[in-house]
Amino acid sequence: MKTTLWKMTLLLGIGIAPTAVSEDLAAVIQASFSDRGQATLLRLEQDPLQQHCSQPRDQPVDDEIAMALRQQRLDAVVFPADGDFLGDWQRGATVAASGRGLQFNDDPSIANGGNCYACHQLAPSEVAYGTLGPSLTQYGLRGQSDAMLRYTWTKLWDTHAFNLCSHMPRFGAQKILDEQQLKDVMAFLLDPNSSVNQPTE
Amino acid sequence: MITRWCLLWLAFPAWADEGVFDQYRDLMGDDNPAIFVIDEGEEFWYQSQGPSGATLEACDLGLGAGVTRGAYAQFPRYFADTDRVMDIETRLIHCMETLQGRDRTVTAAKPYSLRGDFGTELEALVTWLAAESEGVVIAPEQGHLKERAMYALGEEIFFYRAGPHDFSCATCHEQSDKRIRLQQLPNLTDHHDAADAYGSWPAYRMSQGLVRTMGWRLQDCFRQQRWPGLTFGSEVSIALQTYMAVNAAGGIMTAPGLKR
Amino acid sequence: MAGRIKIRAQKKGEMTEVKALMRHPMETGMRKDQAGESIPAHFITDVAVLHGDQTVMQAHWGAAVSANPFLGVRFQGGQAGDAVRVVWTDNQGGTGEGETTIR
Amino acid sequence: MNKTEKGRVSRRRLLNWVALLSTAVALPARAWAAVTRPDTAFGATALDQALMALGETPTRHEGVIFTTPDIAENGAVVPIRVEVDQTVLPNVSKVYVLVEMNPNPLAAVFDIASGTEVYIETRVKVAQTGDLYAVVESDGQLFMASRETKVTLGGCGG
Repeated sequence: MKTTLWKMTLLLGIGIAPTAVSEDLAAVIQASFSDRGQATLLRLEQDPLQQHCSQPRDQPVDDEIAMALRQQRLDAVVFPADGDFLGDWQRGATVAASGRGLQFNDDPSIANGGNCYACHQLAPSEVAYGTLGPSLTQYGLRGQSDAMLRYTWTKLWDTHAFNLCSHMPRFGAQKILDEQQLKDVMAFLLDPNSSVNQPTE
Repeated sequence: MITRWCLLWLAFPAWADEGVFDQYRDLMGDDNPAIFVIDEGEEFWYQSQGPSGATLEACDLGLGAGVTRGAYAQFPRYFADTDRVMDIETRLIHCMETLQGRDRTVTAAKPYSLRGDFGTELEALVTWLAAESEGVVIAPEQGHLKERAMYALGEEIFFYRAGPHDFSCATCHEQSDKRIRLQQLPNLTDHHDAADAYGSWPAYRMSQGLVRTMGWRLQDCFRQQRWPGLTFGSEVSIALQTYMAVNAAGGIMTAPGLKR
Repeated sequence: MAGRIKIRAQKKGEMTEVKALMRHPMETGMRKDQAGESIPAHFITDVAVLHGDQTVMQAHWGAAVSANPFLGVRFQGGQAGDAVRVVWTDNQGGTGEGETTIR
Repeated sequence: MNKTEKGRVSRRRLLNWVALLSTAVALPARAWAAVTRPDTAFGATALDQALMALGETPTRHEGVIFTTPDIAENGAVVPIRVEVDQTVLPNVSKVYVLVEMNPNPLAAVFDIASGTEVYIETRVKVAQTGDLYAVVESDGQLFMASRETKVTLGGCGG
């Protein structure tokens, strides 16, 4: 019981993250990189989630810490201010196709892309899709119930709320995509007219 | 001067053409412009340069002064004269400094071609030295304590997630038979994929018309991971090359490869 | 020094097949370098393939031919040991040449 | 998935690329270069403009055998092959290669000497997905074949 208590107090003050990473690793990493435009060394300092998810796959995972982290991610999700989840699916298609944004050679004034096609199949007409993530073709068949809207929005905002240590970026939580872009991607996935939901010819 | 005239047969690693580009690769055939870069690298090796006017023929790449056949396949490795584990790129810069008297801040300032360049001295030297290991078994030295420590550091970095997208190398390179868009991704934790991938660098990149080295490959990967700039010849670069080379050990060097 | 060309010339039945790889950047003039300066157009404009002193094929190229250009041609006849030569000139007055014998 | 690699063979001794740098030789190329280069066609910025500059609009002909990849791993290097079935399309003296979506569609012109097979292999840049054209001239008439090549956005970034 004592250790669980210790872990709970530790996690309540989530700021004090378990130092999963050895000091000299952080030092070596800092010494091996240099600021380049918008990509500064600050980006190499890990938050608790990144630290927790940096273990090589086979290392045992402490369930309590994992549960707490997941809950903390879920609680931090910010839903659309006006309660409207769906934007314009054509703009969403552009966000899904663009891999630009936040690289040191990218222009910070230009909107970031979501690069969804890098890892997912979406519109059946697009042959250049990745397979790191599951196919999302015909995602619209899932319908637009409130639960489905909230689930999909959370997956985009911070997928770790459901799938801790997933490889998918936290598009909302890490401010990669803004609220309107997220709404447009939601439409790209859920709008029946979207190319994602057209039959494969 | 031995003019390298024998054609290099390119073994296309299985993961490089998972069907969708077979037709493209068949039509391409085996004519790889890296052949020119091999010759240019050989010429730089025998060219006297720097204040001392020496060539690189006395450079010790781990198998004795001037021995190039099979040297690349045993990198990264520990060198007593520098008391450091070095990759082939930092070792070449070391030889330019110690043998030719050339200033390291100049030789290491621009190791890789920028857009509009048509190949650098370092890229050519590394390409020739890789060709000198073509067909040789990948066998990075792991006998020294520092070499083993470099592998452990490489593994830790491989899984280190950071930056706005929480990307680590493992994000893309720890699963088999996956791809980003149509670009196959080798699972670098798997011996077969690691051997195919590691053994095929340096490689001629069609999209740029240049042969690119593994050092450049890591720099450009980190750019796309949204990390800051990886410093040339840094611990992280050498550690990751060590991690890949050890995972690839036993495989065969096929470089220079032919890639997108 | 003239640009390098690597050539293979091989009998294929009663024909000879020539494959040539040329060392050239083939810049279109539409690209910008890292510093944002435009990279001047620099591409092969004319190529000739010769069997002995007889011209087998001549070509005019634009900048859309890929960097380090590849050219494959076939012609009737040609015996093992015959000389096959490829020459090119580019829009900056540069030249390239290479020679081999039919195998 | 891992089908056997294609021919993992160590260095091939069979094919012999020889680069003999012959001494300065009177370059025949310079002599005919300036005369016959179709500069207007090369300068054209649209496909029909380029075709008009070459003569009339070519008619499709199945004698033109045009091999291109359906999908290119990269638009900077797209291998193509132009051949002709001489039995149905004899006396071909010129081959033109055009890439519809390029800023300047005309990529290359090949003059075929008599006795030379109509067999051209080269690699061209393709700006974006679109049609590639092989046009041949036979007895003053233009014939053509075209094929679409998909150029995909590669790599991780975009």
